[in-house]
Amino acid sequence: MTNRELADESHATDPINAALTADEKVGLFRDMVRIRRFEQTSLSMYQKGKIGGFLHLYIGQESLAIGAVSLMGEHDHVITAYRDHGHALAVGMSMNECMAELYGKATGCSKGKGGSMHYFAPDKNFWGGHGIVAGQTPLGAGLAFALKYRKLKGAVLCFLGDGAINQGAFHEALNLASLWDLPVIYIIENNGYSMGTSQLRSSAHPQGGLAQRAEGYGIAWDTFSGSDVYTMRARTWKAIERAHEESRPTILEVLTYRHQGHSVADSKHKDGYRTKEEIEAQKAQNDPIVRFRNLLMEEGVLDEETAKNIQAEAKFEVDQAVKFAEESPFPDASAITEDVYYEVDKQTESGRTGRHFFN
Amino acid sequence: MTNRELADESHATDPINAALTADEKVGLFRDMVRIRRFEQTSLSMYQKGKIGGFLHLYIGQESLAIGAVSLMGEHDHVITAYRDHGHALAVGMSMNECMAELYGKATGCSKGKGGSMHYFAPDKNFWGGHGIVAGQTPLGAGLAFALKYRKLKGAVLCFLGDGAINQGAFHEALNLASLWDLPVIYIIENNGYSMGTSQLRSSAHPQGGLAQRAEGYGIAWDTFSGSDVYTMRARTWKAIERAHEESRPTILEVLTYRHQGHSVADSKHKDGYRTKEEIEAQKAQNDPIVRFRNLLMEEGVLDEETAKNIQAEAKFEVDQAVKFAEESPFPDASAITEDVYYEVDKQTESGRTGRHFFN
Amino acid sequence: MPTLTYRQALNEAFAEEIERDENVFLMGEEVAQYDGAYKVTQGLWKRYGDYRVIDAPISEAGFIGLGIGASMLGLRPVMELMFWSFAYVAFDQLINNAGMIRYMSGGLIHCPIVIRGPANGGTSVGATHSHTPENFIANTPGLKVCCPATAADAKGLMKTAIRDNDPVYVMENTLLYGDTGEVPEGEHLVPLGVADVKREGSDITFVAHGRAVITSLAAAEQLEAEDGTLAEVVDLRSIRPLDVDTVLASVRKTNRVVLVEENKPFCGVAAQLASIIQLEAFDHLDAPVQRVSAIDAPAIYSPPLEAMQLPRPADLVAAARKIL
Amino acid sequence: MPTLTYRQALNEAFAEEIERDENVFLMGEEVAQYDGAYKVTQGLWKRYGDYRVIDAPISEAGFIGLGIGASMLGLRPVMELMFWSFAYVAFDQLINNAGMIRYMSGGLIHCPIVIRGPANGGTSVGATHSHTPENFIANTPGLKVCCPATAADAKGLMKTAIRDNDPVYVMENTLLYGDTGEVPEGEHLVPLGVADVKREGSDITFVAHGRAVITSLAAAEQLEAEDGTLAEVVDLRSIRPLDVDTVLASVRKTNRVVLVEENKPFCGVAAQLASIIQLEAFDHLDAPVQRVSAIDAPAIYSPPLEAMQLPRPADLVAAARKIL
Ligand SMILES: Cc1ncc(C[n+]2csc(CCOP(=O)(O)OP(=O)(O)O)c2C)c(N)n1
Ligand SMILES: Cc1ncc(C[n+]2csc(CCOP(=O)(O)OP(=O)(O)O)c2C)c(N)n1
Ligand SMILES: [Mg+2]
Ligand SMILES: [Mg+2]
Repeated sequence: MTNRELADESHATDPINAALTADEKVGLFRDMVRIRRFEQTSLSMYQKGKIGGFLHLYIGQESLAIGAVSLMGEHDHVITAYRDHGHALAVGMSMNECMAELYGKATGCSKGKGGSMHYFAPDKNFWGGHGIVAGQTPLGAGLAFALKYRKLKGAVLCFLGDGAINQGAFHEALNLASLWDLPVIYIIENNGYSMGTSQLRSSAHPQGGLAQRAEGYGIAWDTFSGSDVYTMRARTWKAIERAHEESRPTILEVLTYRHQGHSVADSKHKDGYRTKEEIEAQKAQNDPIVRFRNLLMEEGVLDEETAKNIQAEAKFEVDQAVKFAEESPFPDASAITEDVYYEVDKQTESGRTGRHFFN
Repeated sequence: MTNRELADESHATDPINAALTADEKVGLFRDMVRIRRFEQTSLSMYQKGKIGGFLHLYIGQESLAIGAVSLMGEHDHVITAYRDHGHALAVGMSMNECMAELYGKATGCSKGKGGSMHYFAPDKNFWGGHGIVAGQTPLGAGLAFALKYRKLKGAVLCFLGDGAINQGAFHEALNLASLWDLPVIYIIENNGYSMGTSQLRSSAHPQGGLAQRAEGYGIAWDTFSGSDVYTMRARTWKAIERAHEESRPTILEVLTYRHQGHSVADSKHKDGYRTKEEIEAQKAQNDPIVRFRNLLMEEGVLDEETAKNIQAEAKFEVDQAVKFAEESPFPDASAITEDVYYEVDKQTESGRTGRHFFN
Repeated sequence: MPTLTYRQALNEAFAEEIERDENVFLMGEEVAQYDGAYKVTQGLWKRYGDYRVIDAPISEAGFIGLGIGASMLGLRPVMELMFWSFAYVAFDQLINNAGMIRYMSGGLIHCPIVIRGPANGGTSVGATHSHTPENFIANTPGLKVCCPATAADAKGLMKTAIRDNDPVYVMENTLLYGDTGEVPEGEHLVPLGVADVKREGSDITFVAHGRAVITSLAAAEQLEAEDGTLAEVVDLRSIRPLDVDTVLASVRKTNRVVLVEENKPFCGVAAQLASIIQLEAFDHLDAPVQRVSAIDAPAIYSPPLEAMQLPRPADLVAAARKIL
Repeated sequence: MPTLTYRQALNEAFAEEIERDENVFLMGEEVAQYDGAYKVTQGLWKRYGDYRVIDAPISEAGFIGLGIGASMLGLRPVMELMFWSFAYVAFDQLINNAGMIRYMSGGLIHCPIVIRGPANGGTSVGATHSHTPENFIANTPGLKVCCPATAADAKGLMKTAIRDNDPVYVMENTLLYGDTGEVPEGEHLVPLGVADVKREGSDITFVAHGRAVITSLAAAEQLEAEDGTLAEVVDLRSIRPLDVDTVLASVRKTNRVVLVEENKPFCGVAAQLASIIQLEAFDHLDAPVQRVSAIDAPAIYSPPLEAMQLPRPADLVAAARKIL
């Protein structure tokens, strides 16, 4: 686990949260529950052999995607790594297309071509879903560059893991973001581990933590525990304002925890590289859903019954998604060579000229 | 040019310099003069068409290589980029082999296979000479790793340019060096420009300068002007002691200036990306040879005549080197496929098994 | 037709496309204030300013990735690698991001980016600076790659590449930048996937791309002068997409072929061509397909030896005579 | 002979070489405390400790470069890439440093390093995780590359690679890790550059490497069962150095050849083999050299489709029947 425990101050009354209607607050809760449910069902479908490859679950980290994405406006964009189901649902992708993608069906968000790690929804300003650690970080800077080039007031939320900060591409992107005043926000989801390696064994960093590396590039930074949605929203909003008003980048290190293994195949995540006690303690203290549920009940905007219904609705929604995925067809064999080249797919003059495929 | 002018304090009386005998001091002067001469002659031979490819001259930066290398002991190693003639001569490579290499002759230090950017002398703990910007920085960490693995008390001096700090490989090497306590010293030779790009346009950095990025990795750092050999030695020695005694890395940013263009073909270096005034001012105030010459004269360890002789000897030595290079043969055509595979060169069982070359 | 250098032809292509489409911008190390390490972008920064012509720090993975990200939002970046050899520090971005994102998104995204720069040996810059990775790129479905040999093709292919909606990697040659050639006036576009018969002949075919085309033309002259042999020279121009028909048509006519490239032999483009030709024109071959590639070692520095390491007209003539 | 999994065979190779030579150490992401992402290094950290088995952060360019630097001083690093696909973030180190330093130093330096890990598709991990760059490596003089298909070859080639004084890149396969096979007891070394005839036959030759060898053996069984055709299966094992003689001997015997690989077709290893075979056994070919490669697109995720994308026995049988 990380070497720092950050006591969190409540941000419930910060303007950005005070402005939330009761419905909106319940909506945030619902969205987290939907992610949790989706992930739990994905897990069991994986165990039933319905899903191939990797499955990196977001359980325990829901407040980060939901909190950050809930702040996005028309010209704000988001991009992340392979642990992308939470972000996908947060931007409004349907459980159907997401579950069908896991099944490798033609009705999946990527037509079954990308799988769990590669969800995309450009129409919702969501740019994936990237499998190569930190490979998305220069892309995030590029999206921000495009906003600036187009003279649009927007921000790019580029998520990455705590283990991703040691990739060269991230370092290069940081220098460019600062040098060129790009409105990009790097959100390090620090769940304490990169696979089986604790953050302590992977990253040398200053006292202030991973985000403090920002100072090496003259970039603003902040570090906080993200299990409270209000906190996530309030602290991320500051960075978005900086991006919108000053076109300056920010690095946020957000402490969180993944309840499951790194991917589904991770025998050592219980009493291997981390103790059962640690896992239990984290679940008990930092479960973002439990915490927000309790907060909303204290606030009186959520009651047992509504909470139950939300759970039931989420369960129903994901069961429908499974049904949809089950009943959807696999892509035709011909699909293998589609979506390789834009010009070929569109059968333009360019796409019809010369040999593009070599079997 | 850089955004910082560092007033330099004299380090003449620091133990590491006080310990120098008069002869040793004159020796340091001689070594700088030899580099300057070698470079000046290389330039004219290049202009005569004797030399191909790139030629990155070290004129103006002599005190950095000489100061640092003069501190090296049995288990200390050095590696640098393509601007490597100064380091090569500093470790004791002969002008003959270096000049012959520029000529592409079989008698060159790399048999004419590497050229100006690729000098090597493993027997003198010099590991090159590397053409890809920052590509040598993980290698430097690796040499340090090997020292530690072998339980030897040594340090690796890994030189790089101010423009090289924005390469991902350097960032990755820094994290590894700190995480694993490697005795490597990264010496940023900040001559203010990466080709035609001023350091201000290439690197976002903290107030303290480029070396301060070290804090992001919990690495010690120092920044100083390197035109005075005493300063270069004193400040570098601190880092070597840290490496030897604590097996900890250091980043040094050393301000310097290249009198010539980036490479020989650099039309814009005068009144293009830098002004004639700037160049003249730098030559007047910060020429390491002039400065040390004056210092040694004040100290009374050097007189006009000795200085003249040293110049004359250096000129004679390099003229001999040119003669040697001129008279040396080019490699045979058969040399093209030699030194590709160790096992083939040595005609071992492995080298005689299967086809290794495919023309 | 006006005569331009290969360098000027590229420069015109950039200027015309910058003016035609506001989404087009140039980025790379020293491309702006320095006018380009090889002066290919000369004057463009002065003319179009910081907004359209941008100097980048030495961070290829960073700025190439940035360009790919910008292209996803519809910009049309034209990114310079000072040398294609430096692609290796940005290789993941070049292959996995530009090359795979369209596919992995099921076609939701495309990357209209051009990545360009010189890829050649022959200038004594040593092994690390002399890579010619057109074969690596062409191995990667999702990417396109072309290697112009003349000023006209350089301009025409570059303009086409910039307008293409897929990633197109253009490999130029520092040894050709100064070569002059006639370039059609006005709008001049050369399609990808169309080879060009640079010399007609009936006895044997040279297939080449990039500077090897120039070498092939010289060899063809020598063969005609010395042996009266009429060699045809097919310039592939574009490697992927590939104009297989033009290659096969020439082979069916001459029944003899020598494949020429400056890359190393193992899995070079000529290997792929040999496998296609022997498969699709098996009965038209009077002799095995011959190959002339760089001598199979890292690029040597020593200028006279490097000249031997790369295919010379004499090497092509010798290879041709073997099967004539 | 004891029967081991491919995974255990590799594990034994590491243990034996670590004990044999104090300069040998293992490094990579999760290779130590986690026992390896695919458990190939299981138990080695427990047995040999932090000094010989080292976990690295996710910094391939950094730690691969570090290993190369260490090898210059005489250590013998055995570096794991969790997937060879991640080589692309370390590509410059892999090609320019490990591959060129010996040459550029005129032979003063050599890099006795092994870089290893799985390189394969077929496990639904998507396009970015399914690369098979043996052709890129083999294109690079200065580097060696091998692709074991069986447990015995995995152990024998790995031990040889570790003892070799040049950089040897070993490409394994996650789909083979669990396969079992007999492995000779005691010191077992398989030389680089020696192909292995995994099945004798007189009618047609399959040439393959890695998992495609297993596919070829299945196809050969089917051909014999259904058509009574006797197919020979040549396992290249090592790509560079390459055992051209064994390939040609088989072709001269059967006069028909199908080249099989799981890589994409353009400039795959089979392209190079086709060019060599048609050149050196032209008159022995009764039909064009056939190729079966992965369907030419990025690796698709959808499990049933990915199974179609990679060569299946039926595809090989069909290719063979075309020329029988
Ligand atoms: C360049 C690269 N190296 C290694 C991997 C394999 N890998 C995938 S995820 C992962 C751990 C990343 O951990 P972190 O960044 O903390 O993100 P988390 O999984 O905790 O969300 C590794 C090593 C990869 N995908 N890409
Ligand atoms: C990866 C890479 N990108 C670009 C280049 C081309 N290049 C060679 S030197 C240089 C400038 C480097 O400047 P700096 O690091 O300050 O060193 P200096 O030349 O000033 O000594 C550039 C851009 C290269 N060799 N490698
Ligand atoms: Mg993590
Ligand atoms: Mg500099």
